[in-house]
Amino acid sequence: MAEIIWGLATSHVPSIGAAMDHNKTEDEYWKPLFDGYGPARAWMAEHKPDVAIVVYNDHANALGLEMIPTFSIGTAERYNVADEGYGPRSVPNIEGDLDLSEHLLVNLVDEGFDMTALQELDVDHGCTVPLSVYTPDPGDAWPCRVVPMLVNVLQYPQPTAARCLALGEALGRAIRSYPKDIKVAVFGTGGMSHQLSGERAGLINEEFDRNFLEKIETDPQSLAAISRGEYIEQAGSEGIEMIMWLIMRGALGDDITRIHDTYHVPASNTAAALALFATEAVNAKNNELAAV
Amino acid sequence: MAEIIWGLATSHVPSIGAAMDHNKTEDEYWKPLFDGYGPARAWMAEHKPDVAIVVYNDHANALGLEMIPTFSIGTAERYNVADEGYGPRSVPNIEGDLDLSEHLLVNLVDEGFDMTALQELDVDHGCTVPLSVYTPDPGDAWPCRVVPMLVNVLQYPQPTAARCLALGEALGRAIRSYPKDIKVAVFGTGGMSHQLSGERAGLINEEFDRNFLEKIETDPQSLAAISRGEYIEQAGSEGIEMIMWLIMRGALGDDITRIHDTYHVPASNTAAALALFATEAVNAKNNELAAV
Amino acid sequence: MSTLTPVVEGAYVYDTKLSNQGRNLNRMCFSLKDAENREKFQADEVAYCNAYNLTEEQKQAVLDRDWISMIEKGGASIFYIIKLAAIDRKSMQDLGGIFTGMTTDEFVAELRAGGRKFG
Amino acid sequence: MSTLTPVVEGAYVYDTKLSNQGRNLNRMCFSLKDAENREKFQADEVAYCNAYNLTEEQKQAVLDRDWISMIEKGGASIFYIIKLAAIDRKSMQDLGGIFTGMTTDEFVAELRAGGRKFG
Ligand SMILES: [Fe+3]
Ligand SMILES: [Fe+3]
Repeated sequence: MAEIIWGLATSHVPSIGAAMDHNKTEDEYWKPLFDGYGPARAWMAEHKPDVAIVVYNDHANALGLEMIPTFSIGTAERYNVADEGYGPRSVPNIEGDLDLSEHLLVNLVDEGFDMTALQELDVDHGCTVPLSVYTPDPGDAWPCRVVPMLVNVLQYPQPTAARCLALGEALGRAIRSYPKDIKVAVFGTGGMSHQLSGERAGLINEEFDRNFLEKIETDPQSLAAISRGEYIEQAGSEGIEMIMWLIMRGALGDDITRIHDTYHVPASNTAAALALFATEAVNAKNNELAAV
Repeated sequence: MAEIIWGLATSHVPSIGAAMDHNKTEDEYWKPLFDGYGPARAWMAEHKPDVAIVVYNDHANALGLEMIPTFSIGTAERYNVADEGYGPRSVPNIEGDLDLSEHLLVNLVDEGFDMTALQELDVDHGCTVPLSVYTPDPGDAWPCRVVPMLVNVLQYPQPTAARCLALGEALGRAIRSYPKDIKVAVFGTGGMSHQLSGERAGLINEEFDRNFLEKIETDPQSLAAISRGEYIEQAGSEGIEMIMWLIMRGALGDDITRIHDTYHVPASNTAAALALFATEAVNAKNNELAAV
Repeated sequence: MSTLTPVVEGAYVYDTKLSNQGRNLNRMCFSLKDAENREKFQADEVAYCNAYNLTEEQKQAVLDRDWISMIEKGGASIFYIIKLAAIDRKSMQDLGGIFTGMTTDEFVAELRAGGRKFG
Repeated sequence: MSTLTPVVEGAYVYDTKLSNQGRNLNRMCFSLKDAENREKFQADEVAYCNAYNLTEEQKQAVLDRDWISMIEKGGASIFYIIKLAAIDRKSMQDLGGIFTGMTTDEFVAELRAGGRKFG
């Protein structure tokens, strides 16, 4: 059976990808952020998944305004990197996992999640930047297959935070019921606090962010209880992206261990963070090894 | 506050629309079906809604295969009649109700239904044929505004029948919480038994249909308990459209009265039916009038 | 077809895997909802098929109007190929006859007699 | 904005009503994800705007690069107009300065100092 080995929460700010693409990670502006990624990257490199489920939102690069699905899931064999206005990022296109996509789609719909199936999808920075956070130098191909899962965070009404946590729990059950022996990692992306437009552009709320970063491990229910209006008020119009971390968190189960986290302001207009959690499955395996 | 005055279950077979558009309703082939509509049409003409919620499925006329949403709702100001390959039907385009659409969308998402918002939508026979069943001669404009609600019935996994009934119940609550004093009718469309392709093409299962036609009033829970596989097995690959009647049924509430129904085989490749139900709201009003 | 999809004898249960398989063929048929595209298709069917990157098998099925092959080998959905049938002024009843090995008249007569019974 | 949408001072809470209002403008901006369209736009901005049926007000806001007007009067979403900014090689930080009445350098400095605080 499939098992979930870890979950990564990470911002997906486009300029983080651009800094890597243009070799600026040692610049004074970017070094603190990338230094903060170090320990997580080292641990993940030792615990490689076969498939990554990347929960993110499209930023008007693949999905137009004609159809706004609350939750959607990629059901394609591959996903190309989107052109966001400057030409596509020079990172590999993505290999999907159609069998796993279909298994997740059917199981989630069976559980009453009203998913949209995406047979065609170009992935934007929301998906590729987290993959770069995981694997800075992928060479010709990413080290794992990817199933993209997309959330509407751009247009009200977004799903509630509580619904995101519930989807994550169902996603966890669906992954663990997959009959193939594969290792799966789940990425929850976006955030932290930021607001791009309007008079409050440039908003950062470190207190809100720090609380979120702690509670995502210890008390996700308290984060699920926060209303959409309060996310926007506290974390900014785009800070509401953080609700996507709750999908990752729900999938991991109760018994998780924090491997590493980091928080940094700014990544262009945004507070950026990373938090990495190992699941019970990995902890059990590590304990076994230690006992030998 | 808004109230739901009636619900109409009806097949939406394209040839029913074509028979009306080409003045064939008195032909020997079509007359029995249209005669069967008579009493329902007369009653509905006496009980005109301000808005109709038409639950239907697109038949590859508006939504492509790139994105398959489980449940979606129109959020446009108007909807044009689709060209299904022969040029559009010569019936009026549809005026939407953006305020109501937005109210329904927000309330359904709040209740944990993961709707897709459709800002652009051409409506096909799935929507226009039921409107013609209600109003055979609309002239220049349909007699009510319309909010289309679409269901994926073409591609597995369709929503479960139980989820459809639950959506209907939430839809009913959402309509009744709308602050404007409007009268709403809900259309559940599609079915009855039919299979278009494969060796079983031409399948009709009158026993299954008759049971469905009875239980949709008296025991919708028993219909909600039927699996997707069994709908397809019993009612045909396309007969599964009947699950959309459950959305209408859920919206009407417990206390309903059957005004009329009719069942006829065939409408081209399909068993066709109509069932009209008045809600408590209308019954209460009729009783008041009778008491005066 | 996915292992998760219910198997119903004599029926196609269309699913994500079939949709991926039939993608280009379905997309070509979907384009025929526009009158302009119908004209282009009729003017040069081969060129039109090629523009949608159909496989040789899919293209041949389209050119031959082999409706069963479009579905079984091409992965097409009935709701897409009916737009191709519309160009030929063929109805769903004509296709029903083809799927069941009958003439259209025989198929229509079976429906008028109450439809075909199974199980 | 719909009466159901939360009101947050200083923030645009983008919703279905705004999306309907900004439809043509957003659609025009969305098209700029294709390099060919970016070239066409740059070759003749007025013609490109007209082809997307922008209102006069929307068109003028685009031609003037009046980012605030595109949003407030045009109903555009920031995620669409950023593609127009990309053509001008303007960053989200340049726009941040414009939205807040600062120079880009001032805006960047505020972020580097920990971001802007509210409430
Ligand atoms: Fe984002
Ligand atoms: Fe139908």
